[in-house]
Amino acid sequence: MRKVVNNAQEAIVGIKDGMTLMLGGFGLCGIPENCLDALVDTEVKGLTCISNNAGIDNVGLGKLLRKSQVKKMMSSYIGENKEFERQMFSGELEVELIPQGTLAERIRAGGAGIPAFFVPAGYGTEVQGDKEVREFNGKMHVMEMGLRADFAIVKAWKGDTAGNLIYRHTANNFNNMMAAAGIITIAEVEELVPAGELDPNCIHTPGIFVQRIFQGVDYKKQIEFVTTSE
Amino acid sequence: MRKVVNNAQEAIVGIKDGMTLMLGGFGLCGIPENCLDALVDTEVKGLTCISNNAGIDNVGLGKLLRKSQVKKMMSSYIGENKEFERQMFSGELEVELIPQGTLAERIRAGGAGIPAFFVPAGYGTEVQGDKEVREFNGKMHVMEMGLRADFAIVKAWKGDTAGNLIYRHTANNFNNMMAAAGIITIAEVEELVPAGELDPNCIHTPGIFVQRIFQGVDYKKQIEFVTTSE
Amino acid sequence: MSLDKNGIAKRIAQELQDGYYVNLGIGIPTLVANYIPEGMEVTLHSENGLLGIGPFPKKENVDADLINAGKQTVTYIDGASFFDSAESFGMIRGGHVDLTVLGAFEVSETGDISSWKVPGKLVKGMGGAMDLVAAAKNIIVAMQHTDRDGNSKLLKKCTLPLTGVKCVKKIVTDLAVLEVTGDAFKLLERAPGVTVEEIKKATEGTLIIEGEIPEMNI
Amino acid sequence: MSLDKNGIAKRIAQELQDGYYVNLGIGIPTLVANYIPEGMEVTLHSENGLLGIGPFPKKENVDADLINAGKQTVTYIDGASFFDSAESFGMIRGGHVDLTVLGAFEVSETGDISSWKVPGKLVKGMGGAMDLVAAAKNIIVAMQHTDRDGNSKLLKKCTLPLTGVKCVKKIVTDLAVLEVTGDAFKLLERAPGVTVEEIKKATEGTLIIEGEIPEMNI
Repeated sequence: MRKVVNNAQEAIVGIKDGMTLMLGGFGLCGIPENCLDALVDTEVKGLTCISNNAGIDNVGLGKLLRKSQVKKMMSSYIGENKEFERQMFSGELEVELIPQGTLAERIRAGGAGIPAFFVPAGYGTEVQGDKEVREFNGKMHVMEMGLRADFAIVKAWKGDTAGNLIYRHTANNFNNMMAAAGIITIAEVEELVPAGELDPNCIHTPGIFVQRIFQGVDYKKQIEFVTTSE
Repeated sequence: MRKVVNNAQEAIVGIKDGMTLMLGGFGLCGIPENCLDALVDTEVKGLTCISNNAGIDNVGLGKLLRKSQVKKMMSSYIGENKEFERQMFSGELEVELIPQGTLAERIRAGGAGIPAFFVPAGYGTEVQGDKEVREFNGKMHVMEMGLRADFAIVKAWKGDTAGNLIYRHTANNFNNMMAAAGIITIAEVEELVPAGELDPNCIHTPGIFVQRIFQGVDYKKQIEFVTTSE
Repeated sequence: MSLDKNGIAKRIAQELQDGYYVNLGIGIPTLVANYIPEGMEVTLHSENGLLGIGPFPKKENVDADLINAGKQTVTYIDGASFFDSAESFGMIRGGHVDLTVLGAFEVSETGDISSWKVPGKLVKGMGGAMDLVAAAKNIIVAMQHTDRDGNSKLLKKCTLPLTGVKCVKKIVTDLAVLEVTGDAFKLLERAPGVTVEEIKKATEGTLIIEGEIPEMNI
Repeated sequence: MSLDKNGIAKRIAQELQDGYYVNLGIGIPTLVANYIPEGMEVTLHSENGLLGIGPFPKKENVDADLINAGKQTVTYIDGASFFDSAESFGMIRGGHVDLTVLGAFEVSETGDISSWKVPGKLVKGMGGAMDLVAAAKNIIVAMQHTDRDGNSKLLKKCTLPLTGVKCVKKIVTDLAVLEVTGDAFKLLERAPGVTVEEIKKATEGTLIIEGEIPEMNI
């Protein structure tokens, strides 16, 4: 089996209208820039996107939103994204806001074959909704469900031809869990090496979770808030 | 705060009769040899030990069993341990057999603050017992509970003074999850280095989970089945 | 005289203990990092996947792969580690983070907190706030005692959508330090020069005042 | 002539596909690794935390930190990775492992399997077997068709404590290849020289025989 594809265009083949996608990244950190650009160049629409944020105006997922390719977002934080807010308030975009830790755990559970679990987050708030609640150890918890996606699209620092991935610094964030939760997982990496070159003790995402991999190009890695000292 | 202690004797201070311990390792691979020896040298008894296996006769946890310091074992596999079998059949030792993946996930859940979750393993078997069962996605699941321990005792390859741990090869196994599930976690490592020397992208167990750490001595690393080719 | 933001941060820093792992929210809480007592080892947790946040980088060291939960560029200290978001929230949910400091719009006398949504106005999402307040071992709220119009933010009952229920343990405002007892705010300290009367006036929820209330020592 | 252990392993190896991730249990299943077709990329999963098992090591390369789920010393191949037990079983439970091959004491015509316990005799624990059978996408059982006393191991109903229910999809024995349809064993292939009559006699559970049953091609 050849996991290696040539570029983002090849990697996203099979993504169809109405599908559910997971997209890695926190803010603009660790987002799959190449695949996002490639998706914007298609006419795919009606997507449900699971991503902690939605990029910013015209950057990252923001581009997909602007082109109205997204039907529903499942996120913890919209951030500085005016188009997102506009579509949400107008009702064009369906939005499910999920506490960040619950979102992370739901994705982790999905990938690990756990259909449901209990967390304290959201109890007594509008997040609870009509979810089942139950007391454990004297504390109320909400039952949350595992999440999977038709495609998970992640961004890593280094990858090998067996699909193993290593993330850099805080660019890991949601990528690692999402890689395991995609029915098909696409990984774009800054550096693709032959199997055997990465330290097997230092792999974040084992290759079993990755179906397609390619070395990305032209990473912009925009920063939302450049803060410096001295 | 100083996490670094001098040796196993200092590390196990506070372990008392009747406490629950988690002990890392799979078979004899990645077991905390120094702390096990130190525990055998104490008169602590009535312990509940959560460990995938129970060592073999007079090696690893087998020593604690032989000295009748263990009241209850929670394991997935007894392995080649005659004394364990004897105590179990005679009723001296209470044994809860737990499917390996469920055991691993219960420990992971305990450390991550998840009180309960659903898995398919054990449904329709004696493991199901009187646990709650429920159908998800057309498949029956059993509700399992998170596990914590008064002390978790793990063995790592490298560690630093901040408590960060790196495991080697298959000596990771249950150690990583157990480190997070101990109220107090003791780590013994083959090599202890100053904070800053380990690659922060390559840490398996972040230091937040480790309360006490020391560089172990005289590792025997026994092998149950030496199998070779050629 | 009421405290400014740095004063509030300075007072909260007195709650720190050697060896603590601390999560600081956006705004005033972030400033607490500037007042960690010399020689005290406090490790800062960033819920996007970093334990051991360092100071902001020098201009030439800015790294897009190294940000905090507020999406600001940061650095990391010796002994730091990086991990994914599930592990990061496992640290919070599992009670491994010793202290969480965060801002709020409102706190109720039962310890409920509203901090994420103003219906029709501000609906940016809760981020990690609900996870933090529901699961952190110890939560201190850092905020102004009243809003811009002078309305109390320490209420009998929150008016805005909740972030969590019965979770706030302590509040440090520009006027006072208060403990949340479960059904009331117990006044512990006054800001320098601020009177008990002023605090009474600025507090809508039940206020417990026992004996002489000392001034903060900052 | 009935197959020996290697014959069973060889026949199971025909079920492999390029790119498969496979978990091989202890005993006959382990032998399947010896018959992976040349040029086919099959990655072996060891539930104690290794993806990419290599052959047994040379004597001088034996490493106590590098064992398989049977606690035998092994090696690892290029592209291997190590991980903890929770992640390892996440791979199984999440359906990422394409095929699981394991032994059994008994299999029922509804796909139930008994493989871990003989009350009063063998109570060593289930290890990872319950997780594997409950969650694996595709399970093949490798075993003898009958026990030492000639009693069928393909039953209407298992007599020993169960490892899992309704999970076995295919069985390869020394006599035959059978599919578990949900309420019967469907005979697919005969071992070379073994007659349908012999298989009938050795099978206690409902056996479906449709048309000409071909001989295995091994």
